[in-house]
Amino acid sequence: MALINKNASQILATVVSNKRVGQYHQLIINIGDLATVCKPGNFVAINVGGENSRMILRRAFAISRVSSSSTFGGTMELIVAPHGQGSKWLCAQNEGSVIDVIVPLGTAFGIPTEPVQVLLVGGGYGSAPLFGLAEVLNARGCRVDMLLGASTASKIYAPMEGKRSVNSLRIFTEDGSMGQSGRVTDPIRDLINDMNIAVIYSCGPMAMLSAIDAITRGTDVVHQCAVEESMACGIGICMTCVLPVSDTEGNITMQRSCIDGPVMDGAHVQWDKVGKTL
Amino acid sequence: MALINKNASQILATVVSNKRVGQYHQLIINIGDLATVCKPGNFVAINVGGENSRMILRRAFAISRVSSSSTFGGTMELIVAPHGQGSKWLCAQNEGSVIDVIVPLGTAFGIPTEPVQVLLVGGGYGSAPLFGLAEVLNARGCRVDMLLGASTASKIYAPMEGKRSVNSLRIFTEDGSMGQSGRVTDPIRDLINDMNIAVIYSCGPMAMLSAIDAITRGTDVVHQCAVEESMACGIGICMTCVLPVSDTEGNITMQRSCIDGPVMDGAHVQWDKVGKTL
Amino acid sequence: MTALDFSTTLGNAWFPAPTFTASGCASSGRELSQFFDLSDIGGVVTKSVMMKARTGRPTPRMAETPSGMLNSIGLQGPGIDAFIAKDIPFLIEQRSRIIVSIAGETVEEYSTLARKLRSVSGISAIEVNISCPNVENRGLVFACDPEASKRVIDGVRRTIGGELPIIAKLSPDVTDLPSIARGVVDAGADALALINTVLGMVINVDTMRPHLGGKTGGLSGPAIRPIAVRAIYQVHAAMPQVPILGMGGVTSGKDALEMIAAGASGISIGTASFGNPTAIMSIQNELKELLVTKGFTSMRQAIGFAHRPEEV
Amino acid sequence: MTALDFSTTLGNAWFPAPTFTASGCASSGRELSQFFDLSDIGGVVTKSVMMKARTGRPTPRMAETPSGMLNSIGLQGPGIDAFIAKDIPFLIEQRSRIIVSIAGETVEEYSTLARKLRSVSGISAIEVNISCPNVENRGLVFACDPEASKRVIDGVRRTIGGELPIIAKLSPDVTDLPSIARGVVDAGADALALINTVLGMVINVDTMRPHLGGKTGGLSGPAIRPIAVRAIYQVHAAMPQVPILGMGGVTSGKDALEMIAAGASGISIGTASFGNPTAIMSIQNELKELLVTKGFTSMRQAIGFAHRPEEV
Ligand SMILES: Cc1cc2nc3c(=O)[nH]c(=O)nc-3n(C[C@H](O)[C@H](O)[C@H](O)COP(=O)(O)OP(=O)(O)OC[C@H]3O[C@@H](n4cnc5c(N)ncnc54)[C@H](O)[C@@H]3O)c2cc1C
Ligand SMILES: Cc1cc2nc3c(=O)[nH]c(=O)nc-3n(C[C@H](O)[C@H](O)[C@H](O)COP(=O)(O)OP(=O)(O)OC[C@H]3O[C@@H](n4cnc5c(N)ncnc54)[C@H](O)[C@@H]3O)c2cc1C
Ligand SMILES: Cc1cc2nc3c(=O)[nH]c(=O)nc-3n(C[C@H](O)[C@H](O)[C@H](O)COP(=O)(O)O)c2cc1C
Ligand SMILES: Cc1cc2nc3c(=O)[nH]c(=O)nc-3n(C[C@H](O)[C@H](O)[C@H](O)COP(=O)(O)O)c2cc1C
Ligand code: FES
Ligand code: FES
Repeated sequence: MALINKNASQILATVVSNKRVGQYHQLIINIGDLATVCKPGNFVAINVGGENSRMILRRAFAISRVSSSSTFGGTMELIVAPHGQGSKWLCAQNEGSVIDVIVPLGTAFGIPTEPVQVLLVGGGYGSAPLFGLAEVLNARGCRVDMLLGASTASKIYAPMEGKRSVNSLRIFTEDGSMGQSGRVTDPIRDLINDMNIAVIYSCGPMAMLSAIDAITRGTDVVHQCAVEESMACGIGICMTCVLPVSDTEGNITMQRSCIDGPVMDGAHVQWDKVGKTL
Repeated sequence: MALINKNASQILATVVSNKRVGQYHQLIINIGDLATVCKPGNFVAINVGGENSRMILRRAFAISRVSSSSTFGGTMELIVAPHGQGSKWLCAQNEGSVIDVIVPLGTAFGIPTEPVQVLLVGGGYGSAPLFGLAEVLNARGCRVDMLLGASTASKIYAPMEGKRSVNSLRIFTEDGSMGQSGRVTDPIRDLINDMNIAVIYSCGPMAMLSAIDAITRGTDVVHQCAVEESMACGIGICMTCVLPVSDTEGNITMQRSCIDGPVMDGAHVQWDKVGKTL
Repeated sequence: MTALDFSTTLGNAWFPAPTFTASGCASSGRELSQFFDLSDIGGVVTKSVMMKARTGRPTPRMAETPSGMLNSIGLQGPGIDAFIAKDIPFLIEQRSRIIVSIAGETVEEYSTLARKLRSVSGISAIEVNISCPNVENRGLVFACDPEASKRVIDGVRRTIGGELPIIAKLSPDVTDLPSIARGVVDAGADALALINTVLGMVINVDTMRPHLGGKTGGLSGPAIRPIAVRAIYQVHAAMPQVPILGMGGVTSGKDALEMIAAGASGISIGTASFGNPTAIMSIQNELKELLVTKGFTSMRQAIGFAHRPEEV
Repeated sequence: MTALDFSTTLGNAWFPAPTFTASGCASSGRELSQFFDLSDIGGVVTKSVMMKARTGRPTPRMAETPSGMLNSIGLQGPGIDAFIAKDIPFLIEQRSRIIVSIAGETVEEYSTLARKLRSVSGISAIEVNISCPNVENRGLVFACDPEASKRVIDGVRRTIGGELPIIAKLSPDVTDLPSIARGVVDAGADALALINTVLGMVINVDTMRPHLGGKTGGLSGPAIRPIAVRAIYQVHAAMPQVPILGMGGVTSGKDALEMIAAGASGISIGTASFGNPTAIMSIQNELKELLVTKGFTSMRQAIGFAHRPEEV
């Protein structure tokens, strides 16, 4: 647990490209050999605002995919929503900008040893790490189905090439502007009943993760979810990013989503107690 | 006095060029029609560090020269020494960068109504405003002699074209790496005795200004000096930039170098009391 | 845009907008009047004036710090008589609402200042800056001494009579701010100004000595905003009926709204004006827009909003 | 490079370097040990430990502020027994110097914690975090109450005996810091840790409610550095013989030197490690270089330098 970040390094990395994709920015960043130790579910922590920044904390972003190209060496892809000052600054970094990143951080998705059927559920930019995950699962021989949801079409992140590794992809938007109208969680119960799903992998807003937990509770389906809490340090030393989680004996403790997560067992997270005093 | 800044405007201005000149950067900045209201001795106050800056105060820079070009409209020239974080940031702004400036600010050099003989004395980047001043004085028919000094050659700012408006230019460096070896103040006493100098205009470190005052004291020579004190606001509202100055009745009051200056009558400044409790 | 009632009151004084200059950060208004019309803001709070002309502290008087600055001006100013003769008429001519800030070295001096101001017309309120050293008590700052704070306000109240609102300006450098606040309100303050600067120091590592001529200085700017919001929240929780003029690092309409939600009826803008002479105007505009966007029809509905129980 | 003696002492404890983690900003060292060797720094100050395991405050527990941050962790931790069983052995194995920070809810609890630690070997000093609410006195923070502060330190001193140095960690949120400092020194503290976080609040303008689950939080980071430097300077001026562990917004060797010149014998680095896991290492290197450049042959020569009269 505590040595989860033993591969992490703090490096100055060059932005290889920055493209707008709907309401997001796709950033490709050169991280050299570190790309080889990144696993789906890991995240990066990035310094924002430049040298004279009044923003003193790093911002966390899920690694969407890594690849090694002959031109740039190892690169990672991030999908960033320009939200507040920090993410806006990052989205404004052009090709050639040098940024300070710590990578890779946190607990990755667990990969089944057997070629089982899995369902990947992504909300908003939460779909980003699922494509890299799909490749790994696909390589393991798993059947991979994917559901993506967002409020509206421009918040769906579903790159063409990402679809290669999935057996099916269905999209849901609340306003019906893309795919089916409705929530990404709507079809899950039926899919569990109809198919032989062993694991659901999810990433997205906490409410979505919690809803998936409610659906999987009482079933045999394992729910591996990547949670997202406000993080001051990203490396396990500040205790700001905690969630109530029960251990095997049923004791509830506050676990750090940066180091004991971001990938957690959905059944252990005490969703109703998040943000409450224990 | 208090309406000294009535022509001042806060504008977003584009950097037209940024060149290294010795240890300084020469910045040309497009300020449009405001160039026409800038006078020698005025300064600008510039926001530094960009949008997310932890530096909340503007930095002051003397306007070196203004010109109107057909390509860019009105521009101003600054000579900036990369000193601390703020000036370094400014020196790193390239062609096309947009910066937030307030211009023009402060009391300008007084220009004699008669075509008298004048001596211009500049220390380090303090020479910058003297070239624009020389042009105005020259146009008035004044005989303009100039002395420039610095610790070493790379800290002498003396552009080729600036020499057009001066009748003579002598350079002094402490290490003898350019011009004569010695201090810029060394020849002043002789010059006052030998020539019929009516006004000395000076700009540079406080110690230089104070030394010139000691030389001119008891003579008829008027000493117009541009002082430099730490300024929080640059517009007269904070009272951080004060100097002890005597009024016509001999009362000593703390005057603001941003608005009652930066150009002051050297004979009125109480040089021995600067930085002391009155 | 729906009509928004942007006005506020501090004691019995009414102001068309809740946005003011901060004392010591606008001198007496003259210099800022070159950048905007003084009658367009809530009012000008003038630099704290003392009995006699003062030259203040030696330079350097300022040091920039991360997202803040230290100042040590030492209340340089012209003295009350020159202030009344020159500055008040100018502000009246500009149709500015005027809050006069006073500062003294003894309890008596505050009362004398109040007496001088009693007969001056055109003043909306008096801000009593009690963050000054009390020469009668080992230089202990009035605002750090509950008894001395009360005596100052009591003296001013008696002198000034019941008409002119008194705003007591408090220092955050105390163990128990709500109790100091309660003391000065009991002594006759109609409103509170929160917060004055926080005591700080910068050491110049070149000289290895304190950078400021006055050694310590007052910390202001965005760095202290969380301290100011907490102070306003605490005091409003203790005395919800007492109006607060909030300040400390406000640079945007969002910052102003934070303070209003914490319990402020008005906002003073200090250090932000150093970086941007028209800061108050933009803060005003942003605040108006934010209030309208959030569906408020009057600024006053937002005062203390953060204290309401969360609707479930 | 001339040989520089970089070592320091806090009470009778010797450390090879003056640079420490800050309590609560390094957990118990395990996570940071993945980024550098814990034996390379002065020592690890562990997260304040209480008697029982605690889950702490609800989330959100942090808010970034200009050049700073608020936290409201509420002393989440494993409790003293688990801490002694698991964390101390790990740190000893890493050859780290250890300063254990303790926190209690009653005077008695602090003494009990000290008793538990008395027999544990490998500890260099105990930091007593008295910025905790005293459940026996309306939740008033110990460090804001001179009497309670003294009683806590007195109890710890009696329990622990004369060997292990006691560092009392004080809050800056008081009217008269030097007098609180004097009180705890009289009660038996060998050194002082200055400063703990400053009480602050951020209001979320979307929800119009306090952003933190715990409503208020502690302000840390560069924003508070001028307050910390002032606190260290004030206390060193009052008691030059008492060693101070300085902290509050140190991010560079220059910042560390500022505090040393103000009077600190050692420096804790907290929030800076959140932004850069190896912050302590680079601060150490920068500080060494600065000291050498300035001609010091030992770090200790620079302690309190800013108090010396200026040579003319
Ligand atoms: C493990 C993890 C993975 C993430 N992956 C992605 C991703 O792939 N793409 C993406 O666009 N965003 C991602 N985020 C969210 C991203 O970190 C926030 O959008 C960003 O921190 C907001 O910073 P800001 O400066 O733009 O906003 P601000 O509002 O200025 O943020 C202020 C502070 O609050 C914190 N904060 C604010 N919002 C959030 C949030 N939603 N979650 C966590 N902290 C927050 C920030 O850390 C910051 O310290 C992830 C967050 C976490 C914890
Ligand atoms: C009227 C006037 C005209 C000036 N003209 C020029 C010019 O033409 N070219 C040029 O290179 N510089 C000029 N300066 C100095 C320039 O403003 C400083 O170099 C700059 O403020 C330093 O800022 P910094 O962020 O680089 O340094 P920092 O060390 O980070 O400055 C920290 C703070 O101290 C203040 N400060 C530091 N040094 C000085 C200084 N020497 N004078 C005033 N304030 C200081 C800054 O305003 C800032 O708030 C002028 C200053 C004044 C007052
Ligand atoms: C340069 C300067 C001078 C000040 N002078 C005074 C003063 O004379 N009287 C007073 O009550 N407050 C004075 N203050 C405090 C401000 O009025 C205000 O309370 C404080 O700066 C916090 O607000 P801000 O962060 O918006 O500046 C001064 C502040 C600064 C920065
Ligand atoms: C997240 C966080 C947790 C903290 N926890 C503790 C604690 O448990 N005990 C303690 O004495 N101080 C605690 N502090 C205060 C720090 O030790 C330090 O005094 C303060 O943060 C100022 O230093 P900095 O600006 O370098 O962080 C904590 C600070 C932070 C930011
Ligand atoms: S973000 Fe600091 S412990 Fe998780
Ligand atoms: S810089 Fe503010 S008054 Fe001169």
